[in-house]
Amino acid sequence: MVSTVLVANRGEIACRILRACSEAGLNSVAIYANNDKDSMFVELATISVELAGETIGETYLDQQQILDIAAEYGADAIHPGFGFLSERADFARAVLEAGITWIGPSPLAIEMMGDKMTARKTMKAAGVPVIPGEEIDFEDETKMIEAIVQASTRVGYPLLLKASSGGGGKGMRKVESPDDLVESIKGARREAIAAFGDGRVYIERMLTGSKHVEIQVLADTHGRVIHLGERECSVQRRHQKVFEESPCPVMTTDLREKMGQAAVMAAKAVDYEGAGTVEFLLTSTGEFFFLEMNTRIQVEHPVTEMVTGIDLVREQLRIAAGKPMSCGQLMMRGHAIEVRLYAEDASNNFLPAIGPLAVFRPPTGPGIRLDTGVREGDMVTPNYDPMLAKLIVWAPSRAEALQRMRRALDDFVVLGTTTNLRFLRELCDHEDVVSGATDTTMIERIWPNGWSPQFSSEILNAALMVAGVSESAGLHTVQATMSSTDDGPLSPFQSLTRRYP
Amino acid sequence: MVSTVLVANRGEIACRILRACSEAGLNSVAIYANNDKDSMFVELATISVELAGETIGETYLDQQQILDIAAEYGADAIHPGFGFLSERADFARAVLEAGITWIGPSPLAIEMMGDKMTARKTMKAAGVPVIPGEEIDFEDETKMIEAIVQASTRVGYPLLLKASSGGGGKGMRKVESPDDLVESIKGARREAIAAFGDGRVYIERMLTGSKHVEIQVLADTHGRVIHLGERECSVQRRHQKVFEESPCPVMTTDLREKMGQAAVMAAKAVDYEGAGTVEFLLTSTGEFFFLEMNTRIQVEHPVTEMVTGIDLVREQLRIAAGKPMSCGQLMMRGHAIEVRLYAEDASNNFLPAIGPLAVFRPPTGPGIRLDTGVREGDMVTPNYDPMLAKLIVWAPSRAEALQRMRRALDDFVVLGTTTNLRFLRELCDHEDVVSGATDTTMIERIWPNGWSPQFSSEILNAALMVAGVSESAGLHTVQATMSSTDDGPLSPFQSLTRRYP
Amino acid sequence: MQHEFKFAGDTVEVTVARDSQTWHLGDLECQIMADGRLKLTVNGVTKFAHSTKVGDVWWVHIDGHVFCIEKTEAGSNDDDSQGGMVAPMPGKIIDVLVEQGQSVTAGDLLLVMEAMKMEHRIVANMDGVIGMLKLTPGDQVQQGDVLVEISE
Amino acid sequence: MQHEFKFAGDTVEVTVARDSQTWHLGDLECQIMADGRLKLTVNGVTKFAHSTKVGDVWWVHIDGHVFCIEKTEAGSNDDDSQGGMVAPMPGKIIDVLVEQGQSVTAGDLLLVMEAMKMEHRIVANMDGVIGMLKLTPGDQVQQGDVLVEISE
Repeated sequence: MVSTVLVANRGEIACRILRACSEAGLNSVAIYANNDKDSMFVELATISVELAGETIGETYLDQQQILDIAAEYGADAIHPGFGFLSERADFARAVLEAGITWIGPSPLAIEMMGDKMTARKTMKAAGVPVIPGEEIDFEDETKMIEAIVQASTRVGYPLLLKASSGGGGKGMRKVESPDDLVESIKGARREAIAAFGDGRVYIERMLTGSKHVEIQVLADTHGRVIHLGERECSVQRRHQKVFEESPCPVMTTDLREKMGQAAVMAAKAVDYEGAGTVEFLLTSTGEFFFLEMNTRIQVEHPVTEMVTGIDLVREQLRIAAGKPMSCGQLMMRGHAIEVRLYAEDASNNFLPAIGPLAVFRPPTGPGIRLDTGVREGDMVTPNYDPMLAKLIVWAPSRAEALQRMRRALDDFVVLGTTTNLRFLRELCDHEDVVSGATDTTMIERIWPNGWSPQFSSEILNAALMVAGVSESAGLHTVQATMSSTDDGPLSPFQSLTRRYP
Repeated sequence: MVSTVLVANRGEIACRILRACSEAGLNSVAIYANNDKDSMFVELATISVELAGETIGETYLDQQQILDIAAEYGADAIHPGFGFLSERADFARAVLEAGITWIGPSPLAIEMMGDKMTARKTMKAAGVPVIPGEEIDFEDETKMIEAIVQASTRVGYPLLLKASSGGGGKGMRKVESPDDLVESIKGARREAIAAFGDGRVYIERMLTGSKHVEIQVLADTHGRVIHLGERECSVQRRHQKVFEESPCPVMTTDLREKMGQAAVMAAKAVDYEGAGTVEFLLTSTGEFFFLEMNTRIQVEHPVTEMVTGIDLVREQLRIAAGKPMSCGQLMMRGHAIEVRLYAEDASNNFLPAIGPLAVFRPPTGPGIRLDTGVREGDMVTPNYDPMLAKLIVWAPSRAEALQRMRRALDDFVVLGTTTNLRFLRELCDHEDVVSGATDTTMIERIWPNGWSPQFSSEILNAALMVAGVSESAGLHTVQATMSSTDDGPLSPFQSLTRRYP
Repeated sequence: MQHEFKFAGDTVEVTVARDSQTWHLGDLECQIMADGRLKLTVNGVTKFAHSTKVGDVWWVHIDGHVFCIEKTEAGSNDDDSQGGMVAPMPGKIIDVLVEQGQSVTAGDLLLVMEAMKMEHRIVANMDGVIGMLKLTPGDQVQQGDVLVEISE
Repeated sequence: MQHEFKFAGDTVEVTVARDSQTWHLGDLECQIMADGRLKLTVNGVTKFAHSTKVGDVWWVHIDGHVFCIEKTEAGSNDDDSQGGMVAPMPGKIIDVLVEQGQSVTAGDLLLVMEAMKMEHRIVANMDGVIGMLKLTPGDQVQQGDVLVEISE
């Protein structure tokens, strides 16, 4: 049984999990770094405990400190959310050894999926299709180069070099011709050693024009392993998803069944427990290949919740408590789309932005869900990931969901910090998004020289008039003073002075 | 085809319809009385037009003025929402005669269902079960009394007298024994004449301990008439629903099919078009009887939308434009509950309250939908219905939906105006609500001497401390000045002065 | 600081002490947050409260409960049955029959208001002189609003 | 009233005229709403805009678009390449090598900031004297913030 859940995370996913605990009648413990002490998630827990330390390593990644807090406040389960410690097998093991329930799969499953070469081998053995390529079993540079050069003739060009410990594009190299191969191997190995302390690199054929389609799986301790359909997350910028949907526009019942079965086999191969995601590349010819498995809840889990009617976090809590999952037969309905609202400058290579959320007014209305950890008056700081919120819409059909998303994005007002709202809005009008012909490289293809906002001179004139009238009338004034040397909290009412007409 | 929809309503339902128009790519015209000029719905339309006149009769009920506005601004369809002109056959007829599409059923269908005795006869002829009782075809008082006294011996006691033109409890009398019958007939007739200008009264057996269960139907102009399952709305105060859910906790697949078929027969009997609701009484023995049909969208339509995944307002727009409905096979999933947030004093016989919405912070999170027409800073006036918002939750199961509703109600902060929030919250803990054993008289039964809030001395002490600290620190101060003699708008920033610490 | 409040008809004295950023009352601790809400520690558990003052009344939201706590002046006679006549429910002033400074006798008709489709007659509850009287016909009043004050 | 703004590098003069509660600019009309938003009439269609000023910049939301419009003083030389050096991206000040009042030569290293895991060196873009300089190591700066000003 589980009675008190410590949430080892922050921001919107901490809010999501803490609310689920509250609704499930469970006590919860939030942990927070000092610079998060006024963050929304801190308020949603039964007890909130401040972490000692300054850096992320000293706070949200400090395993011992987190275990000590769990012990002190009687937490009998730990939910790691995503990111941070969520895919750290050593932490999962330490949690279990401390006699605390780990809300996630076994440490062994995390390890087997965390090492990409081991995952490839495991999947091949389980009969799950993997991308044509070869594992390279050498750590020594010379031997590795030799083996990869030989393998490259079998794999063909263009090809991808991938770090076995990799993730998020690090230690990855695209190789177009044999001339570049040796230098690319050396570069990928160097990067992998620097990022992961593990220089092992392997080789895969590059499948261009493919879709990123992932299958949500759920496995309980009573022997049931099911899939919950797919999410399509092809629309990515800098290897990061920004627009996710379910169902995938090109999915068929037959293909879903095949991919779902492959995902279930993948989960069974590592004795998976809890919620997980098996990522595939889906080619234009309808072939699919295992990419990797994320052994945690995912950022984009709400789209699956909206179309399947299953509360994935509640199921995680149930499964961790040893109960059978509550899901019946898979029943997908309608269409859900999620966009990720980032504090970033989409017109300047998506560089992160910071500033005050002087105005933060999310859209409202039926079929709109906002998962966020911020509110008006908060400051966006460079301390953490710049994702501010996930805006999710559901509607009976894909066309209606896109219409609703357009309306929601138009109504979403964020001022004081640069965001990608307008970028997302224009994305919803692009013909490839409208037709569902999305693939993983589409953003680079559509905007090879970067995106910049399109607007009419009428709307600019109106905006200039608004600025002129606002200035004349002395409307709201926000003085953004933001200094990490301030001892005080980042108080919206210390830093914002407002005047009304 | 429809391109521009005039919404002949106000408040939350106007917001709901206007947003649907916007998402459907339709232009919209809002009409508003002067005292609504700062209301939210006015902002959501493509064009908003102020109505001349002071009273409701001179504004939202002024048929000619509304038709003139429709003509002037090129509206080719009128959506009446609920209340106001929505069930006025003469208005529907005038709209059609003006060459404008009426988003609702035919005037004849409205008339046949609007007169309760005609509706009873029509339903009997169509094979829909009606409550044991008799229509009384006399308008003359003496003859009516004579006929009802005779009929009463066949119907039995306790019985109900109902005005044929009635609704909302007016012209209705419960009669427990023959001694009271004649006086009650006279009273009901008097009230009916005063309220409807029509003194016809009929007689039905009173079915105590029954549930109010209604079936949503949808009929298009291509010959398709379907039902969308039921809503249970038994929890009522002063004959008005406050807590509605779908599915009904005691529903079975077999009973739903029977009631659904009866509702479809009812709709077909009047050649129904669009969205409508057939209300039934469901007795504890599983018998059901036709009560009446509401020939419009209903307040509680969101619970059906949440469990069926069908957007009823979008379907209304589709059907009115002559297109086939887009619904597939009925697929009900999970459980939805709606509560109605009223500005009223639940501890004082639910008397309406007015005041400023000095603080209005709705709950957030997955599975929560708020349909409202107000926002923080608005004034609640006695001009219109005191319903402020509908809070709707959805969850995979009824137990989880109740948990979510409790959390949502606890998180909903409304200050400055008395509301029924706490009453609704306590309702969610009552054993009859938890077990689903609700019936139409339960509020009177649970709180025969009226409801009053229950709280611990600890929480009162905390509240007193909050008041003490707030007073000491000079926290937010709202000076509510509210006067209808003011010429200015009811501006929150004219009437509220705030100080922050 | 000491304050006198009225809650549910009872007069309550509340004394809060401040120690730097924290307020104390017995075991209870309270801090004012940057956004104006109050953070309470009750038996080791943290709760967040909203408060706002409308007229003389503090509206307090805590843990899903709302309390209306009226600030009264310590020592003053604030018994409603004496000095002021309050609106029994929300409504609209139909007629004002007295003016400021006018002497009245207990039982004199002062105002007529309409609420819930009924007329209500507001009569003097004591002999005295009409004090502040700002209402005119057509004004909307809220339940509990002081309609007219009489001083001896 | 006439204002000078800077948008996308261009200087723009905006002159708005007020007539009672309505502001005019050409065919455009604008009213300030009670909650501080602005109601615009553009070609007979009403739009609602939000505005807020952060530092010198008006942030304007209208119809799903956001514009950052900088208020500048008419006639003043506000060319960024002359007087002030701005942060190229959000980041953290690592080192401050000059102080207020100090004379510098174009090309002198003034500040070091860290952004996106890289160090950026901020050098003097002209000869002159360091004006206002409030930053200290550890401070966070936002893209476009003036880091240091140099006057001739």
